Order: sequence, then C-alpha cells, then structure tokens
Amino acid sequence: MRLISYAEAINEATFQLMDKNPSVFVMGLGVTDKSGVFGTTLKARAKFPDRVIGLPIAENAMTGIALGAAAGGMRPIFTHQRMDFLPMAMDQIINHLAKWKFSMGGKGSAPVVIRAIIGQGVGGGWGQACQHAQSLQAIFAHIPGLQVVMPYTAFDAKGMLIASVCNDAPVIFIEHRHLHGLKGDVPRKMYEVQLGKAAKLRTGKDVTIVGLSAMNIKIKIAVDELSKYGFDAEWIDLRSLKPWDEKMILKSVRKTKRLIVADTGHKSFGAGSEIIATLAEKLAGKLKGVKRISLPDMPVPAGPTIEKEYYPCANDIINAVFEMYGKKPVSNREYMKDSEPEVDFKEAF
Amino acid sequence: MRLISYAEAINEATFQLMDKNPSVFVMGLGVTDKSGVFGTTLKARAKFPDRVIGLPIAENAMTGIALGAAAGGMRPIFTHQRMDFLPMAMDQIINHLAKWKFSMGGKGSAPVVIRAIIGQGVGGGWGQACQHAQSLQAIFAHIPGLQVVMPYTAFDAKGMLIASVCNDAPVIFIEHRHLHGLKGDVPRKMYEVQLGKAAKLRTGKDVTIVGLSAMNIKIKIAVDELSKYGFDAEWIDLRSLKPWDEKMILKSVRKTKRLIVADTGHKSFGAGSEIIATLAEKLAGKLKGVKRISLPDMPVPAGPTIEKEYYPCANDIINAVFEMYGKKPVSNREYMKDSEPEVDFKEAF
Amino acid sequence: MIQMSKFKKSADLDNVKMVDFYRQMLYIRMVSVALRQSALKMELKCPVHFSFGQEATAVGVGMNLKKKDAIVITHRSHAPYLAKGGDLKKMIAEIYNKKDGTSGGIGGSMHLNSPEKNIFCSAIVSGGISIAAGLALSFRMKRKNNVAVAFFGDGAVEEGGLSETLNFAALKKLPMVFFCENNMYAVNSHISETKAVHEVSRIARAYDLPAIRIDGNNILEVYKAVKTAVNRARNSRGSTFIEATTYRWLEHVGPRFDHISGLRPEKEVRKWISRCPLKSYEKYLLKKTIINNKEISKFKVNIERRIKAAWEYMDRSPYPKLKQLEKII
Amino acid sequence: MIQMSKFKKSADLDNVKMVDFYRQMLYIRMVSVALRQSALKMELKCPVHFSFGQEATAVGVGMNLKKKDAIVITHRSHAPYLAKGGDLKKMIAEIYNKKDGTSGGIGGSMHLNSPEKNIFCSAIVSGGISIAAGLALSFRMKRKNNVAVAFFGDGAVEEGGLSETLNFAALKKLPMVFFCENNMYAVNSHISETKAVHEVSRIARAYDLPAIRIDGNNILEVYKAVKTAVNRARNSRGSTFIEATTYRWLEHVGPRFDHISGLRPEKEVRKWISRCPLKSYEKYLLKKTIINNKEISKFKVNIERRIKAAWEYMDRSPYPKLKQLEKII
Ligand SMILES: Cc1ncc(C[n+]2csc(CCOP(=O)(O)OP(=O)(O)O)c2C)c(N)n1
Ligand SMILES: Cc1ncc(C[n+]2csc(CCOP(=O)(O)OP(=O)(O)O)c2C)c(N)n1
Ligand SMILES: [Mg+2]
Ligand SMILES: [Mg+2]
Repeated sequence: MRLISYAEAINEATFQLMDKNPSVFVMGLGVTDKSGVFGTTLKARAKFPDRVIGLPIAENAMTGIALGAAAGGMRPIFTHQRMDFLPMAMDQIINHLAKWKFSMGGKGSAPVVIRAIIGQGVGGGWGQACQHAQSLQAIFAHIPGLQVVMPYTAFDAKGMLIASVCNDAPVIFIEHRHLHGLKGDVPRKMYEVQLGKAAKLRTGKDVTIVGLSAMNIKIKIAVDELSKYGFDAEWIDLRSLKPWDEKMILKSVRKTKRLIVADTGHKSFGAGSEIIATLAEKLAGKLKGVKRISLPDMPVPAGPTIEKEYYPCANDIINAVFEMYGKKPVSNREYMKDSEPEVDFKEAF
Repeated sequence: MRLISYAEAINEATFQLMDKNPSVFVMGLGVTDKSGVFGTTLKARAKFPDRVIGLPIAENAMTGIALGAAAGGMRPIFTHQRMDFLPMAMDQIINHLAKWKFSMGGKGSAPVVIRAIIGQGVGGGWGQACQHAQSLQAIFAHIPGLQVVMPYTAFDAKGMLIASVCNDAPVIFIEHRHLHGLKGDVPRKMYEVQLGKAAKLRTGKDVTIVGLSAMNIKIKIAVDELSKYGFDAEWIDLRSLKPWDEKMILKSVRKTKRLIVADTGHKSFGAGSEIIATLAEKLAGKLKGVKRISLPDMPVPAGPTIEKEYYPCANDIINAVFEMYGKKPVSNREYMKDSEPEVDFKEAF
Repeated sequence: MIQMSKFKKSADLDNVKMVDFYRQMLYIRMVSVALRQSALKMELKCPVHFSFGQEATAVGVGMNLKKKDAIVITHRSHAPYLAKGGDLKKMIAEIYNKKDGTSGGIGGSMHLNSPEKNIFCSAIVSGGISIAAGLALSFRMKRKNNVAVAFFGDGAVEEGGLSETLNFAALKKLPMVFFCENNMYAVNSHISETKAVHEVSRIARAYDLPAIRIDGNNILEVYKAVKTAVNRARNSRGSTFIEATTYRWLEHVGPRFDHISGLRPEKEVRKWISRCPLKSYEKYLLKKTIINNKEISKFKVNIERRIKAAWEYMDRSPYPKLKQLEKII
Repeated sequence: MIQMSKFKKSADLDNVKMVDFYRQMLYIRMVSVALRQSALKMELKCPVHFSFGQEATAVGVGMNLKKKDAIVITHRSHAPYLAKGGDLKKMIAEIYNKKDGTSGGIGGSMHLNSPEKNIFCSAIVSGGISIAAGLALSFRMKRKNNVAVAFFGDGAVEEGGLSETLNFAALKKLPMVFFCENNMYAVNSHISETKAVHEVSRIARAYDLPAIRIDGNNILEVYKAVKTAVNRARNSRGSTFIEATTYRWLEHVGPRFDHISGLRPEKEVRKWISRCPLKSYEKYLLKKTIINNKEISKFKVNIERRIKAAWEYMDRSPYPKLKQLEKII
C-alpha cells in the first residue's frame, strides 16, 4: 500500500514517461512555476528542465505547435489550468488534431495529450464562476478522432496518463480540481490502465450508477447510504468517455434495468445523454428507469451558497433511485458536504 | 402561393429586417461579394451597403466584435460560409456570447445571430472533406445561453431568421448547403416562426421520425415509401434544437412508442442522443424502439462514391422502422439519390 | 528597468482636476486595502486579483471618459471599474457574491459588469479586446460620439485576438483605445519568458496605428496620453494603442506578496513599491502645494465613510437563490 | 502595383540549377493545365484551388529543401506539394478521390498530405502555420538539422494564429520559415478591403524577426531569399518571414477566370498574366542561352509522359470503401 495523491500520481507518471522516452515533453502555462500546475509538473521540471516548456498565452497556436511537434515524432503533454481555455484552441483541436490521421488516409499520427482541469468547487465556495468552471467533455467526445478520459482515482490518473501518452491518437485528459488532493494506492512502477474500459467499483442488482470524474465522490456516499435503505446499487466509474465501455454498462443495465449517469457537465446534449441514448437503443422496452444527474443547463454561478444549490450532490443520486422505485424523496443535502475536500483560497486560480 | 428558394427567403428576410430596424446589420467573409453567400446577402447589400460589412479572416475577434456591437445596441447577423470555421470562434461563442447575459446577472443582452452553413454533399460528389463539411450543432446546443435552430423549409428559413434577429439572446442559425436551392411557399410580408417549436409534417401512429435540417429531405422520401409498406409514420421537423419542442415529441412518442431521430451530425454525443435520452427518461419502459440515424463517428471523407456510403439515406430510415417491427431490411440506396438537388461544382467553395 | 518619469503639468490641467486624480487613486487604493483585509480574513469566496500599484493607469483612463463611453475590463477589474464610475456598493456586494452585487452576486470579482455604466468584463485573457472594438463599431454605426477602451495586460498581447482586432480597428478607424497595462508578468511568467519583444506597442505599429509607450505609474502622463487617444477617437481619426508600463505589487490572485513565496525577487517588488503611483503623486502635489495634508485627511475620512457604507450595504444584501437565476439564461 | 523585378543570377547558381528551376516550374504548370482540363470537364469531384501564376514561389522554396525538411501547405496545395517532391501519381489519384491517392482519396485537393515526404496540409486558413512551428520545435528537440516552412496566403495573416506563432518562433528561435504568398486576394476580397497595412511582412518585424518582401514571380529572387532563410534556420539562428508578392490567375476555387464573372478587372488579370513567372524566366534563360528551345521541347515531352502515366495510375486505382476507413480513426 502506497498512498499518494492524484496530483502526485500525475506528477510521477509524467516524470516516468519522460524518463523512459525522450520524446515526451510537457508544455503549458505555468508548467515551470514553483507551484507546478497543482504540483503535477514539479518532478518533470526538476529532472528534465529542457523538456518542460512554459508558453505564451496563445492556446490555439500552441495546440498547433503540440500537433506539429507530435507529427515530428514528439509526444507532448499540453497542460491547461482550466478546461475553459480550450475553446480558444478549438480550431486546432477539432479541425486539425482530431482529423490529422484521417486526413492522411491513416498514415500520420498525432500523439498529443491535452490535460484539462475542471475548475469546479463542487460544493464549496470556490467561486470560479462561468468562465473558469466549465466541464466541456461532451464537446470533445462528439468529435471523431479524439479520445476523452476522466480518471477518478489516483491509480487511474497515473495508469491512464501513461496509456494516453503511449497512445498514438490524441487524448483529452480531463482532471477535476477536487480530485487532485484525493489519495489512493498507486504502484511505484509504470503501468497502463487501458483506455476505453470502465471500472466496476461496487456490484449490485437494483440500479446501475455510472459516474464520471469527481461525481464518483458523490456516488460513493450515495451507494453507502442507499444500502442502508436496502438498495443494492452497482457503481461503475466510466473513466473513459470516448470510447466508453458500452459492454460493461450494457451488461450491468441488463441486470438492473435502471441506469443513472452522474456527470460533471451540463445536462442537455451532455455526456449522460449519450450513455442513456445508447442504452435506450439497445434495451428499449426493457429499461425501467433512466436518469441523468448533472449540472443544470445554466452557466456556473459563483457564490458560497448558490454553488451548493447548483452542483448536484449525493442526495440527488439517492432520490433518483428512490424515484425509480416509487419511494418518497429524502432531503438531506448534507450527503454532499462531507464529500468535499477543502480547497484553499490560495489556490483559487 | 409564392414559391421562392430557401436562399432567397433568407435574402428577403435579411433585407426586411434591415429595412425595419436600422440596428440590424450583416457581417461576414464574402457578404459583399457578387455571389453574396449563395445569394443570401444580395438584397441587403444592394439596399444598405453601409450595413453589409465584409470582414478579414479572423473568426474569433470578429465574433467578439459582433458581441460588442450587440452590447452597444446593434443586431448583427454574422455569416459564415462553413460551420467548420466556427471552432476558430469558440472562445467568443462559448465563453463570451453564451455567458454575456448571465455574467451580468441578467442585465445585458447579446442579440447576435450567427449563420453557419453545413457544407455537406449529402449524397452527391461535393467532396468538401473533413474540414469543410462538419455539422457541429450538438456542440452549440450543449452550451447554456445559446439557442440553436436548423430550419428545413424556405418558409421557416425566413420566419426563423426574423425570429432569431428579433430575439434578445444569441442564436446559432444553421443552414444546410443542400437546402438553399429548395423552394417553398413564402409570404412576402414579415412573420416570425417561434423558436423552440417543432413542425409536424405528417401525422401517423406507427413510429415518430424526428428530422433535423436536410435530413428531412430523406425522411420525406422514407415516409412515403413506408406507407407503401403499410407503415404510418409521424414526421416531425424539429427546426429548433435548443430549446427543442419536448412537448410535441413526447406527445407523439407516447402514441407511437417508437422514435427515430435523423440528424446531420455525428452520432455519438450528438443531437439525437439528447432527444432519445430525454424521451427515455420520461417514457422508460414504454418505449418499444429508438434509433439514431446520423453520420458515422468518423470525419467526413471526400469522394463521389464514398460520400454516398457515408451519408445516411432514406433507405436507412426505412430499415430502422422495419427493424423496430421485426421486418427484414430492404436495400435500395436509390431512395437517396432522387432527393439530392444537384450542386454545381462552381459553388464548391 | 523603467525609471519613474517626472510629473509634468500640462496646460489644460487645473488644480481641481489634479486633485481629482489624486482623490480617485486614493479611493481605489483604500478600497483595495479594505478588500485585501477581507481576503486575508478569508471572507471572499471567489478569486480576487488586486491592482495595488496600478491605480494611475485606471484613473488616467477613467478621468477621460464619459458615462456613455465604454470600457471592457479583465480579471484585474476593481481599479478600472471604480475609475470608470462603477458603483462601489455594488462592487463590494458582487465580490462577496451577494444578490445586490453588480452582476447579482453570481459573477464575483472576475465579472464586474455594469452595463448601465458601460463597464463590461471578461476573465478570459484577451477576451474583452474585440468586444470593445464591437462597442466602438456600434458607436460609429449609431453615430454616437463615444469611445470604447479595451483594458488588457501584457499577457493578452500574446493571444491572436489582439492582432485580429488591431487590424480591424485600424482598417475601420474605430473610435477605440487599446490600453495595455504592461506589468511585465502574466501570472508568474515574466515577460522575457513568453515574449520575443518586450515593447508590446510595437505590434500596433505593424498595423499603422499610433502607438505610445508611457510610464503607467505617472498619472499625468497616463492622463495626457489617453486624452490624446480619446480625442482622436472622438474626432473620427481612429484608434490608438497605449502601452502603460507598471507593476502589480501582490501575487497574481489573492492578497499576499509573491516575494514571500519566492515567486518574484523581493528587491524588484520593493523597487516598484517605492515608485508607488499614489505616493509619488501625493508628494508632487504637496510639494507644489496643490494639496495639503489636511485635505488629504478629509478625503480619507470621506472615503472611509463610503467604504463603510459599501460594506454595510453588502452585509444587508442576501445571497442570491438558484431559482431566481433560471429566468436569466 | 508591384513591378516585375529583374532576374539577377547570384554567384552560387550554376546553369544546371537554373535549368532545374525552369523545369520544375514548367512541370507544375503543365500538371495544372492538365488538371484544369479535368476540372472543366467536370471530372473532379472536390474543390480545387489552382496555382497558375504562383509557380515561382513554390519552386523557390522547394529547391531549397531536403526531403526531411517539412512544409505545411494550404488549400492551394498543388504547386508547393509538387515543388517539395510530392508524388505526382498520388496527387492526381488524390484529387480524383482514388484509393491510391496520397491521402487514400478521402482528402482530395484540399488535403494533399504526404508524411513520408514531410508534406502536411490544412485547408483551414492559417491552420498550418503553428503546425509548422511545432515541426520546427521537434527538429530542435530531436537535434535534427532540418527546417520547417509554413506556406500561407495574405488572408491567413489576418488570423491571430500567425501572430501567436510569430511570437513563439521568435522567442524560441525555431528553425522555421514563414512563407507568405501575398497574391492580394482572399477569395474575392482584395487586400485593401480587409487589411490596414498591405505589406504583411511588417507584422513579423514587430516580433523582431527578419522579414523580407520580395517579388514572388521572380524565381531567382525567391530562391535567394529562401536560401538565406533556410540557412539561418539550419544554423540555429532562428526564423525568417518572407512575403512573396504574386497573383493567382484563376478564380479562387475552380478552373475559370474571375474577370469573366466580373469579380476582378480584366486589365489586372491580364497585367499579371503578362508577368508570368514561367514565361518571363524562360525568356531570360533563352536570352542568356542557358537553355534552348529544343531542350524545352524535350522537357515538355518528358513531362507529358509523366502526366500521362499519372492519369493512367489514377485511372487504374479504385475508389476507397467506407469499411476500409473504419480502422483509421
Ligand atoms: C484564455 C486564457 N488563458 C489563460 C487564462 C489564465 N490566466 C488568467 S490571468 C492570466 C495572466 C494574464 O496576464 P496579463 O494579461 O498580463 O494580466 P495581469 O494579470 O498581469 O493583469 C492567465 C494566464 C485565462 N484567464 N484565459
Ligand atoms: C478559418 C477559415 N476561415 C475561412 C475559410 C474559407 N477560405 C478558404 S480559402 C480562403 C481565402 C484564403 O486567402 P489566402 O490566405 O490569401 O490564400 P489564397 O487563396 O489567396 O491562396 C478563405 C477565406 C477557411 N478555409 N478557413
Ligand atoms: Mg501582466
Ligand atoms: Mg491570397
């Protein structure tokens, strides 16, 4: 057992990747900072200063540069402090990176990993507001040619970053600010967690709850609480959003006939919509209940009280299950608060 | 009865809007050209040359300029020859335009209309390839604060453009290159088609087929053909994607218990996923069959034969219905070809 | 390193105006001091970017603008917001995320919007520059005699949106001022790490725009340069680019000092503090007997009173509720 | 309007090389003529942007590059693709959307990619510029002695991505050449409608990059400027910006003339045709007796043969199938 944080797992994976393969390098705003993007680039910076490149604020061209470097045989890890800055780079991501291999008839490859951090204060008063707390995974997942992953555990953060960098196709690697501090058992050696595979975190028969990224924090609380009420939930951490593990979810929902997808993004046209639509296509008539738990279709507001109202919590998940079983909802938003690691104001950027 | 083309309907609506309201203006690449963006800006240009502004190629800043102009009381119609160029402007669209009103606590307004044209050669050899034929509506629909419309008829093109420009919130107004030549009965006077309302184009009881934009061309063929086989399909042109007419679709599917969504975009995390997920949430257990007809999860290839394979056709819709009823599929891709208005190579840009 | 320039009174300035400059800077400084206390007490629940050391830039612009002129500001919003006449009460309420804040409390410090005062804000680096150009375009099209000013930092110069907007503004001779506060840092990156050329105004010259580099810590110099630029714009002679060199004293975000955490050399920070735009100007005014210490004290008392009232206003204001927001999207 | 400059033989050029220039330009021209016929016969099923009139720019670059040097090209792809040594057969097959095309037929004329020849292509205006910078960065990091050239038009200069890349290339002294073919038009917009400054190379100077404006219709001038730039890059002295003024004879996309449809003045088109980079150079070579008419005829026969072979290759190639593509995304 070796407990390290999610951020430290990324820090370690990055270093090991660079140590093993001289083509791997890190680029991004603030990667050479003392704080090292929440501590995730510190080791790389200390050991391979030439391969940790601070950048001007120019997300679109810098993405093109990452792509060009990859075309030239490098393996860039391009780090963004907030996912909200990726819209600046959408042309290079959507029109170039995602289409690179295809537009060469399959001959080229573009092994670029884009690390994007969701700046959400899930239940605390982090106040990042509408331009610094978006969770745009559904957009990337819609674009053929991109892979999208959202690890939840420290173990997966390391294993999936390694798998992403070793993969020849571009990967949008999505972290959640609230996960960085979470600790987990992480082997010292290098290992890969295969992209596209989900992780079953609890076996159950009454309902399938699929979680993305930090929503798993809330599912964890919810499934424990649900079991007190006699509900035996199956909990699956999706981990990879594109491609996603249709097989595992399908198998689970065939059994439970009920599906809840808990996502960190907006509800409409969101990640949950895809999972549910696919399952509905496959199991129409057999489904007894499906539901998305996600952000409202409203930009993220800032404020210590309104954020608590805005972000979904364990209680919402519990009630979704209750509703499927015709049970009266409970109201205890406390299910949420325990789950929130405190985030220091110092790190508000 | 006054038959004019879809492009002409937009041309007329634009002129009438500008004639009525001196705050309305047109901006975009090529809007001052002789060809007038497929003829849609010619009348405006002839009558109000000062309010038809050609632009440098700088989609992001130009979108900010449209937004600023709107904040200053103008009502810009920003025209793009291809939707594929909008990723360049994503920062201004997602982070600014969509959040303008919200980030002022509701006080501001940003009445910007962005016209985006899907450059698809639905079944012909238009060969636009992966950077000039995208249909990215799902991305915009995911972002709270944006409205997304996709008129199919000439009548709606006029009425919805007028409604969009008169609306205080930003609208992504999506045209399809193949619709521009289609004629319809269009009143001379100004009128609005309310955003958010779908249009029922055929009443039926066996299956609900919801179409977006040019996919309705194929649905039209499919429903006729289906009736020969004894299937009575209900055909709904969604028209508005965000918000979409949940009420009408829900009512229809309650009756038919079967839903097909035919979309011009990629399948996964696409527009159809949202419609189906919502219906699955509301009608779980009651649905007998649901299916998306859309582009494969693959960038758009160019080529006269491969495009025919790539784009879905009426036959696919027919087979989707057959499948729901356990009937053997037919194979007659000819259902598609008749539906294709010829596009002159001259207009290949 | 840039030397602090001498104060030079231009002919068009009278004492009243010169005292106004001072009072405005003092006001912004004192509000910042109070807010910094709130931040240190951990009362603020949103990221706050302070402008200590950058008061002269804000005031030099603000004093040249009319209410119907527009400014678009950035994450570092307080000083220009106040200098343009933004409501103090509503600003404090906003930063505390209260319902009576200028954006209803849901924006916080990074979204100090006040459309009624023609103050617009974006926390996306460079995001506001083109929006300001759009406002300028609307003034032109509506035949209004107004000017739009884009505030941005040296960091924003690296984004292509600036070049795109410079070209359009130059092409269309928009009534606009590009106002760059070059404080030599973007977050923790020094300008030398991210820029080939440190004199950012050179970019504007490539578009044939008049571009001037001034000492942004000298209120008289800022005022004068902005005056010229605003006049050009009002007289349909097009846009101007002003690069005002300055320095932020505190860390990028938050109330602490960077030299404490080792992010910047203490010597550098101290040097710039010694060039305080407020103190140096105060000294000048005192020396020229344009102001005396008694007056200064009176100003301070007055500003303290306004600050107190603003905090009381904020205290009385409730937090907004999600239900109320549903209508506004 | 720019006057055609005089041909000046520089000391490093021998006759063999000078004839090579000619043969390359002739080759590109003849291929374009053949392709234009295909387009007029409506045989091409993808948008095709011809480079008639812009052969000297392409060849002047191509003759300076090694196979492992990289270029990133645009929608107007044929000339630079061929000049860099791109395979003719595969290009024709690609433009006819055949399986043996350089991109398997699914890209068409706007996606002439040939990674094995280090030719990359993007049909998004300005999209390839930063990609070229990334290739240059990879050469640096892999300690290769190669150079990356970004081709782009005057239109691309309006996109912010150019400025962003200029800054980075200048900052990191990337082994790169910014090569702008300023043909004064972007689609149907004349440069005066969209740009405040028509001499686009000035933008590069704002980043302290050496920038030169040359007559892009003069192969010797292009060759020389690119040689200097490529040498600088190879010797770790950083990037150079070259603005080569030129003109496209045909419409933006397709095989016809713009003056027929009234989009450009006939006089202007004719004037530029009279400055044909190929013909004027041919005249010069003949006059200097570096070449004679017999040799020219021989070249033509030879090129005709290659063209014929390319069309035969294309004819033999099948169309790709969707099933085969599923693996490649
Ligand atoms: C597009 C974008 N990229 C990155 C950021 C993160 N960020 C916030 S402020 C900042 C630095 C801005 O520096 P500068 O423009 O010089 O302004 P200053 O903070 O010095 O006032 C950065 C990189 C952002 N907000 N937007
Ligand atoms: C981002 C983007 N916006 C618009 C277009 C449409 N478009 C294709 S070519 C072109 C003009 C390009 O002009 P220039 O760069 O001068 O190249 P030229 O055609 O003259 O060779 C435009 C606007 C595009 N492809 N990409
Ligand atoms: Mg700065
Ligand atoms: Mg051009």
